[in-house]
Amino acid sequence: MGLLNKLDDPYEGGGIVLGKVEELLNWGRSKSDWYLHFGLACCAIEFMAMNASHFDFMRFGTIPRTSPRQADFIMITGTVTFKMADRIKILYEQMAEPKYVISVGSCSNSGGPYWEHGYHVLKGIDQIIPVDVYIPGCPPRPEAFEEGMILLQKKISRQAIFNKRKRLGTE
Amino acid sequence: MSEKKKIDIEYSQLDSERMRINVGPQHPSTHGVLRLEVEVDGEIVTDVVPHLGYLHRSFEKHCEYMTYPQIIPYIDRMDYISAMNNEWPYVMALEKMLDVKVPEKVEYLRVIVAELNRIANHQIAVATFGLDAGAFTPFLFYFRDREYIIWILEKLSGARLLYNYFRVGGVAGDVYPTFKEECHDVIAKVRKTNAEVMNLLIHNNIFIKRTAGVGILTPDVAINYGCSGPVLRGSGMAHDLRRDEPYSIYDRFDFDIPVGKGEVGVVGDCWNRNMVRMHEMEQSCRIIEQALEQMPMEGDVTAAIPKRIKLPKGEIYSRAENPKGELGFYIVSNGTDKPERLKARGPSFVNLSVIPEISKGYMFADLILILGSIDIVLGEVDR
Amino acid sequence: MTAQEIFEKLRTEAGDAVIECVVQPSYDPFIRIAPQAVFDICHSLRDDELLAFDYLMSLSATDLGDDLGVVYHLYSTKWKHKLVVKTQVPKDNPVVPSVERIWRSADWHEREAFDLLGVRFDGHHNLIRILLPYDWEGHPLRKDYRTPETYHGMKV
Amino acid sequence: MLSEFGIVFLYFALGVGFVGIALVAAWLVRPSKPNPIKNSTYECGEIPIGDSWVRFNVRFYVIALVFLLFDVEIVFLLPWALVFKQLGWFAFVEMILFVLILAAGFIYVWGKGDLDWDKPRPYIAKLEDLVVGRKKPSKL
Repeated sequence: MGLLNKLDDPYEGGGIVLGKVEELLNWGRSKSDWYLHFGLACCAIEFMAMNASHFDFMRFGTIPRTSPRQADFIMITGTVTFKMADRIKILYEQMAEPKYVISVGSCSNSGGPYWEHGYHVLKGIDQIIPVDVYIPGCPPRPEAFEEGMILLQKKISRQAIFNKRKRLGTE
Repeated sequence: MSEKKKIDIEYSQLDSERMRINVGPQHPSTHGVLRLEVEVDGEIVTDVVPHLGYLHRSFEKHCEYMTYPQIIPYIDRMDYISAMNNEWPYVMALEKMLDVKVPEKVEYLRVIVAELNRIANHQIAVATFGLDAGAFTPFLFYFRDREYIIWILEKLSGARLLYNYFRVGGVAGDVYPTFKEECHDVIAKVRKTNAEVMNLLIHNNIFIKRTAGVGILTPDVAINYGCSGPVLRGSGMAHDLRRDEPYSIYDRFDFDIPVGKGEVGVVGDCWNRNMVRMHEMEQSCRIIEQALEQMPMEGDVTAAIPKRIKLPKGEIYSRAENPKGELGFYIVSNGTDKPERLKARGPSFVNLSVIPEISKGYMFADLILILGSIDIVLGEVDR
Repeated sequence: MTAQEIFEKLRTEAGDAVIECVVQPSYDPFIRIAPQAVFDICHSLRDDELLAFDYLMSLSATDLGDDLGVVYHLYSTKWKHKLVVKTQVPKDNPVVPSVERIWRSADWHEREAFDLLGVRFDGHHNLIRILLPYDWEGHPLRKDYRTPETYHGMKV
Repeated sequence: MLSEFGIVFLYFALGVGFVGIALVAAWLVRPSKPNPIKNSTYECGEIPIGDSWVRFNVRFYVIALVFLLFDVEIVFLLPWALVFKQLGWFAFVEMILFVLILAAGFIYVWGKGDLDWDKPRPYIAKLEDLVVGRKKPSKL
């Protein structure tokens, strides 16, 4: 029937997309990951402005979920204090597997303006949970949130699921 | 025949055990990281124990190591929704100690910028209060309008949220040419949206049923708890520092102090506190318009800023009317360029201490509304 | 009423518990009182018709080298006048009677003063830490405070 | 040919199969790394205080019973509603009688007050019981 004779221009009227199962899965996972809805400090207000209609964070397919059970990634928006660090550790553990972390703002990246005398401030969230994307700024502009989100989507779409050797390479 | 005793068991007499639930640090409607340990009997809240400190960033310890101008960015990060208003009492305190004469133009610019930030703060307060009651559209309306205000403040100071704009005796950036026109059309937009939200949310029957008569705070309890701002004025007490203790040039403007009159529900309930915020936005627009007319356009805003700030040995307590209430700074200086002790009295910290008193006996969902009507921000509660 | 008049008025009532009234340039005028008479003086400050200090603006604790100072900023919504009341306690047993039963807003301010500076208020119904975690050692705002190395395994 | 009940069984098997395949596929594919914190109950990031097996008020139980009662009534109504045209007047009157009996039960339950829910009893704080008395203190 000559299905494959349109191989060089796959989308021209053909409607058949060839690709690996990984790409299909990653495309689905990266374009619709839901985040755990909670804000710590000033970055949370920028995050609210980000969620509102002007910057519209939902066009990345993200929906705010209030329980870690249904969240794919967690956004640490604000200063992490020691009292809060134990809770974030619990929240991170309670999230369902393939989970990612975006650390927003210089406070959660490295302690930010409170690194020198902040006796109660954790100097960087990566001391307790593995972080995938860091967003600099204090507070970062909403455009920086979008760049962080795109970086996370790129990272998810590059992950290999079945091929063990490739997974170790790109992880 | 023995008289048949009518057994009428009132449900509340059947004692049922009480459950303790954590409305914990990660919760969509605690406006930040606040933990309320709630004791619940079925659906009725019997006791609330707030636990704070999840955002304690050791602000007062930093003040002992930073010089006076370096502290201003940390003060922004206390109440990060109205950063401009935060800086004002601190800067006024230093100017009073150094008795620096602030030029006219700077005074007017400070009033305009602080009132713009008050509108932005009330917009977030009413928006999140609507979210707590389940109305999502006012959130989108108000955040769209808040962007217009943010752009003006960004053109002035360079930052969207934490401005670091006030200096001792002046302000950081001068006015850009189209400042007046943009302020006027932002005020027009704010008034239009307020009118829309007035009948969309405030006089909406469901909203009234949910908020009227909930979380009643009587004036004398409010004063004893040290409440201030819309929480105190919602209970019918017309205490506003801009009128009772006019600082800067507030005595030149005529504006009135909205007070909870109880058109709907009881004076001192969630609805009236929210209504006071709606009226205050209108009053702030009036102040901005008067300030824009009287503002002298010439003069350099950074003229009176002293090069080296070294406070004489002494103490001062200065306070100003923040959108959330009365923000006060107690500065103890020992003659060097670093304060020996700086205590910040945040309005949210004090207003929050009323929650256990006014949320007993209500349904669990009303507790979330009461917390939303108090309008706290955790940076100021935990400092 | 100015601080001096209030001082005279209190002096006649409370006798020598009211130590002195300091009015200096670049200082808010304040009254210094003995720590053990805090509750009675504050009670009369609030209930007296002429003074009517029904609004405690802020209660702060300060580290004065070998003493711990407690500062009360009072305001009267009726007469619209302000007053600063100070008291000092030695560092080794910093005990001040609690005014929580007079102004309810003192409840959290006292817990914070205890939390950050270690001033103990006796008569307070639950004097525990308010800002720092409940198992934190030391009081951070003291001048001689050394921050701990780790907390729950996390580096400070 | 399949009997009547054969078709019902086929329909039933199709339903179970459809759900079963979806669940088993998900169970096979999804990553599973259980650990004690993940299995603990989620309470806003806190370790839950006390447990939720407390003695609830009895009204929750009564409401469940009343719901069950009227749910069973609907189960009887459904097949009748499909074919009541062919059954004629007698079945119609019989079913109306059945509904009326249950309506009498409903009125009884309503009258007895089992349906009205727990009204909030707001406690408005009064200053007298919060702070030391307001009377002027005796001479110090």
